[in-house]
Amino acid sequence: MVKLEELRKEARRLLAEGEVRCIIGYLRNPADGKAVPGFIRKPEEADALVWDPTCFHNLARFLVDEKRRKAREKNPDTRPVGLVVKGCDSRAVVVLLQEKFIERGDVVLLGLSCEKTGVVDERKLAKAVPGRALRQVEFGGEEEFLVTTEDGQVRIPAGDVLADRCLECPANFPVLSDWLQGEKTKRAPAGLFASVEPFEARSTEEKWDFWLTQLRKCVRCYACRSVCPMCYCDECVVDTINLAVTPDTTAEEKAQKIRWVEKSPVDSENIFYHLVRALHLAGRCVDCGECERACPVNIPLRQLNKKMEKEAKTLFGYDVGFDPDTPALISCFRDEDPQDFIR
Amino acid sequence: MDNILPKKDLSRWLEKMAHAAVYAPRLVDDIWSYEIVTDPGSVTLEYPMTAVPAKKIIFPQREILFEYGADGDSGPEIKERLPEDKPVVILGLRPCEARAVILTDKVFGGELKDIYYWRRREAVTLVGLVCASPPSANCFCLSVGGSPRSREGLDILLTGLGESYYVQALTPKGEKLVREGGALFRPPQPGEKQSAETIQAESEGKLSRELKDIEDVPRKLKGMFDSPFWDEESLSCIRCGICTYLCPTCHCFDINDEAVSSSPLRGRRVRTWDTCQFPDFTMHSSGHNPRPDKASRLRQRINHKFQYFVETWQCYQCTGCGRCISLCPVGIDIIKVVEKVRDHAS
Amino acid sequence: MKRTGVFVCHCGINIAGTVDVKKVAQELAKQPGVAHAEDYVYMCSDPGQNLIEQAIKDKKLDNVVVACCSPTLHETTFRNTAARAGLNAFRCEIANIREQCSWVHKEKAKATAKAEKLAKSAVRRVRKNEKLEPLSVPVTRRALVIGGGISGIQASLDLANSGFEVILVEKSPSIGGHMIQLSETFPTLDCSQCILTPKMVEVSKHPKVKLMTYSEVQEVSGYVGNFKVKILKKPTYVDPSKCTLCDECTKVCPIVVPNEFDLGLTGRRAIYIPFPQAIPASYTLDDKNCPSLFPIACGKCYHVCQPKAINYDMKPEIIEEEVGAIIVATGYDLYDKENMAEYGLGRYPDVLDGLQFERLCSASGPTKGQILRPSDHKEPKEVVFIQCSGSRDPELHCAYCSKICCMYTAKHAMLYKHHVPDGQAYIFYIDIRSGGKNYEEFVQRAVEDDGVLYLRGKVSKVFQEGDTLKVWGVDTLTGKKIEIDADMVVLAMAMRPSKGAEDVAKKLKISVDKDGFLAEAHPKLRPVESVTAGLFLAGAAQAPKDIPEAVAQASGAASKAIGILSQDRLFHAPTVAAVNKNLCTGCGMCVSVCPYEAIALKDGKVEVNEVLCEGCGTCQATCLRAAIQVKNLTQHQVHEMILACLGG
Amino acid sequence: MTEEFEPKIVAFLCKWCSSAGSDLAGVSRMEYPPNVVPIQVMCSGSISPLYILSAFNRGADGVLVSGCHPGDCHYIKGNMYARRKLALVKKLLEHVGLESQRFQMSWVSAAEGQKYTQIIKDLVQQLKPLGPQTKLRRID
Repeated sequence: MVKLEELRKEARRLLAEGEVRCIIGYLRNPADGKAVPGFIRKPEEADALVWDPTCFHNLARFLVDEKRRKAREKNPDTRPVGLVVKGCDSRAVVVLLQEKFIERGDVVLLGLSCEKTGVVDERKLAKAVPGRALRQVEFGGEEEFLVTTEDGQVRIPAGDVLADRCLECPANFPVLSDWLQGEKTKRAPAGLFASVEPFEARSTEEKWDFWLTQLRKCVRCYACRSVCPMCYCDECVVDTINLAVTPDTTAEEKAQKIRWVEKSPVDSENIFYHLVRALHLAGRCVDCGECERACPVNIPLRQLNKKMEKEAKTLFGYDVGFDPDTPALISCFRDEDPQDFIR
Repeated sequence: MDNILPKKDLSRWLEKMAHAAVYAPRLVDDIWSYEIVTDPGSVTLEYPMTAVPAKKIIFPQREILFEYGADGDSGPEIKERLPEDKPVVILGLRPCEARAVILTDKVFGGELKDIYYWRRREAVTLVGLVCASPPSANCFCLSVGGSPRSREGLDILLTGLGESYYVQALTPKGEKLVREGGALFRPPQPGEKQSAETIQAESEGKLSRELKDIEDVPRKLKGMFDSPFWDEESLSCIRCGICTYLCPTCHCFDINDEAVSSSPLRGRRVRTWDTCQFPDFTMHSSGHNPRPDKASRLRQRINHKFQYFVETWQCYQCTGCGRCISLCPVGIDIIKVVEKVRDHAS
Repeated sequence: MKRTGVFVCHCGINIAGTVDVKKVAQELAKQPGVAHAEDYVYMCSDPGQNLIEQAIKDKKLDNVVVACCSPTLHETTFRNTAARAGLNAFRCEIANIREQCSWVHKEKAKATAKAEKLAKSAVRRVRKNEKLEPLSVPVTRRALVIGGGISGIQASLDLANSGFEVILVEKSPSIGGHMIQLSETFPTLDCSQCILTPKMVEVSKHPKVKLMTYSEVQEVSGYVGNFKVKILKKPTYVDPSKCTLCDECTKVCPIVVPNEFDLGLTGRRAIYIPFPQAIPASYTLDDKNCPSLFPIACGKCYHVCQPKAINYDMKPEIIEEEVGAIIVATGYDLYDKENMAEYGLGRYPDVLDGLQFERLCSASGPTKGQILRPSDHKEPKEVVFIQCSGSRDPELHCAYCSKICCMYTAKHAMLYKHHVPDGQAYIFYIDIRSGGKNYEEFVQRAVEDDGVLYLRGKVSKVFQEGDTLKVWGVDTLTGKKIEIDADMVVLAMAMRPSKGAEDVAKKLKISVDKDGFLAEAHPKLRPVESVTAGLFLAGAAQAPKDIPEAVAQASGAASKAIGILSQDRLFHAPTVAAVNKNLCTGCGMCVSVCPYEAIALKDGKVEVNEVLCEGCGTCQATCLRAAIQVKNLTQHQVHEMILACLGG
Repeated sequence: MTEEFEPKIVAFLCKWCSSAGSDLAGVSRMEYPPNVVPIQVMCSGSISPLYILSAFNRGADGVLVSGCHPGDCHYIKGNMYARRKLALVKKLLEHVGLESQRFQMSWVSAAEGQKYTQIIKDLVQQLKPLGPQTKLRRID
């Protein structure tokens, strides 16, 4: 069982002793009782830290901002940041290390184990307590959540409201951390790719109809990209103009900018965007599920990323986000890589 | 002249609108949105806030302004593509969204009328629905000059009374639409008018959120342009476009040429939504970006809604629908931000 | 917009026959940025090239596209043409409308449409081409030759005689290779050693040649003109400067092991000279077999050695050298005898392979040139020679023809008859391949003058019965089953790349073909070059060949190497990868995919070593941010080409 | 009488093996349908997944990528990286419901003009019944 007080104590210590510049953790949003990312700098603020099943945000995302801040400021505070990580978040950190985007010393990882549960899916939760304003959600011990709404408290089996990605989670405790709370208890997942396999069984046309209706909804708010710790490029291939430009960028370099995809949210362009994103995340996506959660129009984006994760595993025996020293999926190969699809 | 429409006859009324494209709320896998009615029987007005506001109908996310092309030796030709002026009806619109239309009218109106916008605008009839209970936990229309029963911008206002709707035609457009319903409508009994008024009155008491005493905010904001406040408030912002794309009052757009082929030269000029929350919104080709970070972008969003717009149009550019709050992936809450501005020691 | 000129070649009727070249030119003329388009019967002809030059000048063209044959043929031609007219050579691109269009299609309309797309695609690419100047690097004017057989020796001599320093590395204690083991050589029957030893002496005494025997190449880095080589010098435990060749040591050495030089027909001591004419003429103490180098001390040789030339503590040395070019002449080995069980090789003492038979025939051999059976030293009266032992047998053995076996088997039979006039020589063959000067005549002599009996067919099995070897085979001409009671059987074993050649190939990053022979850059036009610049191939390492061919290829390789070494500076294609530092995040994925270690991380960004980069573009496809791009074939250009191909 | 559908195919050929193989097909005057427009790149390893998506986005009915056989790569191992990257592309395209025949990959050596010819013939034959590729295609 994770002891929140321990986390607060460690956070307080780190800040008090100036070991970290700030702590990125979870605070409670009084308006809806859910957790929100919080940045604390003073030891006394540590008491506001929370840990509950609504801590679904992958805070590793903010390491990207942290790096940008250091690059921007004249003489930046280079102390590490304290980062509260779940299993999936810690794997995101591993990938960032693997890609040398950050250095191990840039971050102090405060690991929390999801133990036998995980985080909730807001939409499932809303259905479980229909029409009632949420006050708070807590871990209710063994595979149960304690949900408090405007009219009282109910116990809900975790399985009913757990986020899909938690149901398929291969590591429900941090694989990398400087400090760890909670037991490293492994909850046997429903099957690592339980959400992908049934879909694969569909016919080509069924698949297509599904994705057409789904991706047609996309408004290209790019929340999926913005919330993703792996989407740290200053300039995305689907951006239509140069963003990574400095005064000394040559006209030639600017002229090299390709408009692979138009800004128009029409079928072909939406699909192009999401396909490119899936490919760029192949071997990098740790399935923290944030893209799917953030999507305002419920596009099942995990279905794409999880498929790539599955292929990486089954075709190339590649596991994402466990070892910072392995080469990236597409920058290595095995002689026995399958080639039955090649004539 | 007010009327009563039995709920069971809603579909028949819709059938009579065959000449128009009718949009009504529909649930498409877990998401409510305004879609063209294909099956009148299935239409229900019992719905919460849609994710995408109705602005997408009058101000589509993408529209072709004109097509260009040149065949062989003849010089380039340009073909204007104005929206067809087929009548459009939006059914069950939330009063806050109708107010948003009024605000957008100001922007696309004035001495420089945007013909594309106005073509659609004039063709549309807005049939509103009183929010007897708030469609979202984050509704705060009352705090920004609106109301769950506001008639502003509406052609018809519907109030749900158990088995029927209390129908108030507010404009000639609205009256016309009611006339088309003909015998489906009947005059209300005194009791019905009574209860409609009660429902409308009570609707204002049900909002769970409010944003009080903000009269001074525009002035405050003026003084806070360079405040570190914005860095603090934007720390958790991930610079996505949800808050603005899904805001019924945000109206910024980008214009691009989409080349279809370079020989023969063929392409189109399109207008798409754009948002001040994207880094490319203010990016200069020199590499200079006047709004380089998310702090300046959050500031822009708040300033535009609570300072600039007020200075130009004497009203907030926010109708309190609460979408930006409910849908923000990191829980940034415009109410709290503005309250902090209000309470900011200047 | 840049002004592009398009030149459509008829290639006589080769292109014009199926492609409406006039229409292509007219269509292209309409393209944005195309300032000039014309067609001509032979663009590669002088008038054709003049017309391009003229147009470049008159129409002030910035770019040129020539729609003609494959770029592999005339790209250089037309780039030079452009350069003569004052354009940067890289402002010229080729559209291949012959090999990839006119020659493979029949319908004129469709072929023409495709040709237009190909030309448009080239136009849109060339428009984005950068002006590039070849990269130049200084040259280390020395060469490394790997392998001290006849090919290596010849190559070394040619290089040295042209005034270039050569390092000749041989893995065994003496140079000479397989040729020194041979008795007499076809078709002249002159003594192999007699013609080779002078060359061995010459190369070893040559002031420009640094001979390193009993040494192996351990590591090669760098690039054409500037290779860095690490050579492992194995310890011989004998100091040649002190050794007087008195041979006392071998007399006392208690260890006897099979003699490699006689292919096990004789034995040698643990301390030995490979063969009398070995060069260097110096003893080697083979540490695999000498007990003194193990705990159990023997020390006999040490004590008997007056000049104290023996030093058990000699250690392996690593010698580093810098060279500008490398010639690989690692030679061949015979097909492993284990693979020839059906013919009893290795099982029956009197079943020999070709090289063993050479030793038997050789005056310096175990029998001093008498042909006697290893088993009982009787003179064999019936000898069966089996050609294609392991060659031309895709099912069980090697698919290819080892090329020299027909000739040396004829020679073997002939030599046998000369030694044993009353003996009978049978040769089983699939067919006789005797292409080469005086080769066919040589085979005829074997048949007519020496009465060698040629039997067309394959031998199914060979087995011992008493002291005779039963050879069962079929004469496919008569269809009769043949049984021969032979005293000796000689197998013309297939030629394989020498053991360790593959290892050398890996170290040099040169590819090998499916049989393990070193791959030449082009089977016809670049037979002595490897695909990697500065690395050349000579001798049987590249494919089975006989002495004259090996020598010829060695000289060819040498002259190619000289072509490099005789320059002050080398030029390297400038179409290499370039990094956009604004986009690079330093993830290092490109670093790990680069086959040439040409990319390195430096303070959070990558940098390209342009001289190492071969421009393959694997980095370009790996980078998630398009931060690294190959010049003149950027993603932007490919994107343009895609649009052109799809008529966009 | 409607004209038979002629698929538009883009083929990315590596310079050293597949493009040379295609040249050989030409030199040997083998015949194949003109539906394929080749783009010569240095190495199959340089082919970005974006190229394939972009080709479909711009209206290709089929895309072929062809490189050197494993072990024969002029750049030692570029084709091995290509094999891995493009396997992912293929799986993804199939996952979203693009007909698997539309994206194909092959190993064609400089000596395999015959094989190249056959591949093109088969590709065109397989694509004809599928009709135009409209799924990923940009609307005009």
